[in-house]
Amino acid sequence: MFKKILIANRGEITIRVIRACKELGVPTVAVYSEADRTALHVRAADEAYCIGPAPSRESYLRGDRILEVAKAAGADAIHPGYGFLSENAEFAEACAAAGITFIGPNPRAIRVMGNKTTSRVAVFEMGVPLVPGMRENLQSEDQAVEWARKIGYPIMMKAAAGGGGKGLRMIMREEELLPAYRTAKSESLAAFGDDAVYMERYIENPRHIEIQVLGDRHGNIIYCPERECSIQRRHQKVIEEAPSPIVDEEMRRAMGEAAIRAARAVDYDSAGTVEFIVSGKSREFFFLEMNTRLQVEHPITEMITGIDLCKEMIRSAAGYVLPFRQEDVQCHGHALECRIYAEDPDNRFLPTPGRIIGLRVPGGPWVRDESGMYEGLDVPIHYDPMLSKLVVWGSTRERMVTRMLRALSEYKVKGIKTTIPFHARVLKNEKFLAGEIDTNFIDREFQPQDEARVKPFEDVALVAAAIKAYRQDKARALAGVGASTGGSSDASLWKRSGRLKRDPGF
Amino acid sequence: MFKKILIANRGEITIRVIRACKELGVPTVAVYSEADRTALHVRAADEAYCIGPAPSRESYLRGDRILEVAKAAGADAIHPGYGFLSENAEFAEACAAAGITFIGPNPRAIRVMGNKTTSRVAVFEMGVPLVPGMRENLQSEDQAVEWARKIGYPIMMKAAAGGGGKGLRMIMREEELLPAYRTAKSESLAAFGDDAVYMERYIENPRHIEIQVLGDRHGNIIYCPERECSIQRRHQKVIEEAPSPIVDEEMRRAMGEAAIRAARAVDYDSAGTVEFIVSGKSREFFFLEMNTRLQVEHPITEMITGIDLCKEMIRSAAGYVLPFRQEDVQCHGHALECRIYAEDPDNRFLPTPGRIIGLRVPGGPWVRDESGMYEGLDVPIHYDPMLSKLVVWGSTRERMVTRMLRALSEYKVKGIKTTIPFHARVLKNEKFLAGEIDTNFIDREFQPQDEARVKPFEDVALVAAAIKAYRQDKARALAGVGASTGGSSDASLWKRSGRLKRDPGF
Amino acid sequence: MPYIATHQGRTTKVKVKEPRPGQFIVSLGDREYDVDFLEPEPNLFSLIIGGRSYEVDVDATHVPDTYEVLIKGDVYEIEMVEEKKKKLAQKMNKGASGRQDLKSPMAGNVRKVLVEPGDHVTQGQVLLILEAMKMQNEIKSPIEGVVASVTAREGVAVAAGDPLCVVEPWEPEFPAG
Amino acid sequence: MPYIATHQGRTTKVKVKEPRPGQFIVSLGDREYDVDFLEPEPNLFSLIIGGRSYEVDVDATHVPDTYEVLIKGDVYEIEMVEEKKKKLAQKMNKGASGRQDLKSPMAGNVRKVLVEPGDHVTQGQVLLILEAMKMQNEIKSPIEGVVASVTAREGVAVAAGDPLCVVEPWEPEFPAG
Repeated sequence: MFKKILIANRGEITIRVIRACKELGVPTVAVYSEADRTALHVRAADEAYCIGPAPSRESYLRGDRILEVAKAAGADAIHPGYGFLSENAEFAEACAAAGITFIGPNPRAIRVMGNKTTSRVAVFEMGVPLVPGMRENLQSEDQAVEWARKIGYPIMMKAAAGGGGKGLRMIMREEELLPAYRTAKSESLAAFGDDAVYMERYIENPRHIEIQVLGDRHGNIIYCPERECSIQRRHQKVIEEAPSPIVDEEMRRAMGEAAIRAARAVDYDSAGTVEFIVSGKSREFFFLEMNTRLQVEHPITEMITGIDLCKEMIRSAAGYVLPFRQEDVQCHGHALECRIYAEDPDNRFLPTPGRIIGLRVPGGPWVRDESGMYEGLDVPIHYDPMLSKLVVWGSTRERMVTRMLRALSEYKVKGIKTTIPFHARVLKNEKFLAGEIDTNFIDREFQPQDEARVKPFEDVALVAAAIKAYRQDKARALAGVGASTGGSSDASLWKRSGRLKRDPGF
Repeated sequence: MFKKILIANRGEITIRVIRACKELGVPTVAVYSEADRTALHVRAADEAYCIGPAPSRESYLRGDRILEVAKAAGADAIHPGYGFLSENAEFAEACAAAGITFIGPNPRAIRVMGNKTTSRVAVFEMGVPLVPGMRENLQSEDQAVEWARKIGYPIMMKAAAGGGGKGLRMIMREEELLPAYRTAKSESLAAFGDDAVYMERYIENPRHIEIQVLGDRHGNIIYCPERECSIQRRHQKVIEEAPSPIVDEEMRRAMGEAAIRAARAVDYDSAGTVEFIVSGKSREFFFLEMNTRLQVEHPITEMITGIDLCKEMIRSAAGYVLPFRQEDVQCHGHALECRIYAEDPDNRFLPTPGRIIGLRVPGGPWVRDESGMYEGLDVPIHYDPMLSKLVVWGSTRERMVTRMLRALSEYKVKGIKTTIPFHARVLKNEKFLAGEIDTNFIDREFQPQDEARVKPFEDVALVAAAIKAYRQDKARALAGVGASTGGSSDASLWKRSGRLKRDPGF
Repeated sequence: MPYIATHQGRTTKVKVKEPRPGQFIVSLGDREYDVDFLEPEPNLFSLIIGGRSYEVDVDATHVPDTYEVLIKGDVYEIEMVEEKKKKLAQKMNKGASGRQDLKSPMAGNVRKVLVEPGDHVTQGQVLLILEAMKMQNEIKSPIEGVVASVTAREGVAVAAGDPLCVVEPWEPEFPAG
Repeated sequence: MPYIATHQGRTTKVKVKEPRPGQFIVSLGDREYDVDFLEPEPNLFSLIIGGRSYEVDVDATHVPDTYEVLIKGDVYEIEMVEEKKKKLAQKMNKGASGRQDLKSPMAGNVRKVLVEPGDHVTQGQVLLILEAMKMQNEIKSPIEGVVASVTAREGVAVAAGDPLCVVEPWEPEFPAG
């Protein structure tokens, strides 16, 4: 095992990695920008070094500085987390050159999968399905007919110059093809001064479903049951669950084996994720991309398999052989993750940096909080607004959902607005409960609902605000003699009045 | 399902039950003594009623008042938690008489198992092994030889008048029997003026291992993999784990089937636990007693089986059939529970009631906090000193232990001393790691170690205290202009000095 | 002393009495509530109203007389002003007319300042752009008028509640008869 | 100003300097530490000493000049007194001799009071019994002497640090030559 691991990241993922290292008995080194001296990861690690000013490009993206810190501190491995340098092949190579293990896949895997074209070529050769479509523009009507048959219906006709829905034509069957071709061309000419168009399969009710893979340095690689991440806002994942409501054993095996083929295409030797777009209608799946890192939503896979992905990723980088085989990987129950963002769901999801003045975290059975928050933290304006991930497990999907609702109701973040109440509303949505979701779910179901919403406890809120105001005014009147200092004084007030209490109903 | 459930308890178990009810969508009613108006369960429940002064006998043991509250609030079921009224057959009957469901077994089961003699008779008839021994006194040397053969060696000869080790004689083989008999008699005569003695099997390295059972109102009953609770202080369980390091598949089945027979003896129809004493030497097990309630340590069984015992207990009381069969019950990985008490491990485990002025709870993968604590809570002096239970799961026993150590290191309770650091020392003990434990483990291994202990970060502690004192004095000198108000001011101080920071090593 | 509460645009007349320490009687319009009150930690209320128990977080905001109330995951922003004070305020400023002191809705960096003192601006016109967490947010003028002053400076960070700029209402030469 | 630190009976001479805000130099006897200091929330310190990072909880206790320091699960009770003050104190009271003000080590109920003013007590003699959480705890006299006063009353609750009783040292008529 490594002597010391540096985590080149910030926020909750850094805490996650530090915890794994603690459990493995490996000392940790944190790095932080000047804006993050107060961050939790600085305190959680055994060592901490400042690597520069707030902007990422001057700190968390400064591979050179991070390597220098690693050498100075005597770290023999670097975990990049996600984002920042996690999918930077040059950095992975620089680590190798410096004799420091990069905890991630081989640089070639990062490079090939990091490029849309090369990754598609690589996996296509291994027989992984891509969204059927043309790679060039249509030349003639005959060619249109011919290609349409190859691609299969429904088909989306797109303007090469593209954009803004202009020149887009949906084609359900062959009769519609040529008329659509002509309108698309003229529209596109009118809109972009260019009549070039091409065709691609249209994916109905597109769902985002991905497969976690885990490889070691000895050629072993396994896949885990899928994660569904169709609940997105602005193409940003918001809620993820595992397994997917629409995937059965057979489809799971098919997707898993496709993912393994994709991974084998680049001799994948770490934790990674193969993302697919799936038609909610036909349940066909097509390769989107492969993420060559540990992903934000990895915990839900951990909860249903019992595999500690973060720990296994570190162990395999250290040269250990995977401690289990494909047939050992089980799928037990259901897991759900809600990403808690510093955004105001009642105000166009505006970011809400600021100081967390109060924090109470949910607990109890099968509830897992992955957080970078603490009471007193000033959420900096410079970085991603994700504060924490709330993860639950349940023996059934229904129990998973009711448990998450319970946990969300216990999660109190004070001082800044968060997306906690928004998650609760999504989880109560009929269609979500029925598993009828796709990547447009939130835009379709929510923006309107949010505005209109009636909040259930208005009177209680008014009562509370009234008492607060009354006590403050009274305190001022009393020239601030303690009446508003909360806790103790009220407790004692109450004690005095304890025996006078109204009898509750008997 | 029930319309509304009243929880006739306080502390963490009440929170546990309220969470289960929330997830089941059932409203909850809390009751509280005048000392508990500030308690967490009062806020966690949908309704709360005061049932009397602080002493339990005037509040939590007042079944009559609790029933009145239940009726007034329209609750159709009462969950007793553990302790208080949970094993009170009269209360269970009173509930039935009032048309309110008692969430627990039938009153007869409570009554029979609540009595040492009747419970032993009942389970013995069902062929559940008891500690072999005489139920009367020895009359003659021939009888001694005869009985000794029945009981089997090693044997403990005990004075009937008993107590304080006097007249106790251990007998390893038959040659030692008669001499021991004579000495025991004369010693006992000398000590108690009565030479009556009797014999019982001596249990070597006694271990406390128990089986969780779960029954419904339709005659179905299943058992779960065992829990080992040998780590005790003053006969009070401190650390529990599941499964036990010394129990294999065969022994598990044998104990499980014995537990089922014991339960069947009283038509058991709820969640309950059959406790056994097990010889660490011979691995024979003998019935101790059956607890007819949900037990403190139930979460570790939940973690390895995925069964929500608390929820299933409520569902079966509501008449639902168990949703799984014996063959569906799995044993996946290892779980550990540390009971956090308000006791000072460095000062003879003196109780430490008082105000919790700071609280930070561990999180991350497979860590579960079952707590009645919150920041600001005044821990009352009137009740049990258990504050919370920290529970972890791991795929192996070693990972379970390292995870618990990690979680303990994150658990910060300020204002009162707790047993958190003590747990960490137990978990680092060689013998514990080897699974070589018995009910005398703590007395044997720990009291001495505790005194002698050197704390590893004394210099850091001194530095911190020095800076604290320095800043306080400075603040006083400055006539208290904010310098000691912590958080904000220091953060800004730091920001100003940010760019001056010492470069960390490059 | 009576209060006027404002939530989501609706106002309610509020009265508060404290007959015994920890026991309150609060009336909202014609609805009256008996409240068993406790503040176990600062700004965290435990309220028991007719047996119903509520955990309520109540925090003062940077806007005077305005409170942020958190109940079961929902946030209520409530203004609670003494009646007389409110009446006064209403006289001086009828809704979104009169002098507009624009304050920052959040902490962030001033990305762009699009107006300067003296500029004539229409209602809804973008005055400046704030940036936080890689998101840009437009600050618009609530009224037609003239920019009186601009406090915000490009590239400079602001905290929630910091003043950004002031817009004076537009008075045409000849008041519309 | 120099301090005298006392931990588990051992004393250390301590000096503190703050050359720059948030940057401390602390010397313990002849050991010197450069400390990067931050207090992200009151009484929670984040210390970085030569690259090593420590999360430290430091709270003042009810005993003056005494702090409870929590590091990685262990609690350190440290007395930190200004040197001159300490010297003074030492003159006045040599260890467990002289007048003994016995204070309650914890919150609880006074179960039994076994002595009254004027009683002669031997060292280690039980003076009273405190009860908390169903456990009884004996309070013993640290010296031989005479009970000067008893503040504790049977059945009455006490908080940690409350005075219980006072024992004056025993002076025999004829001082042992």
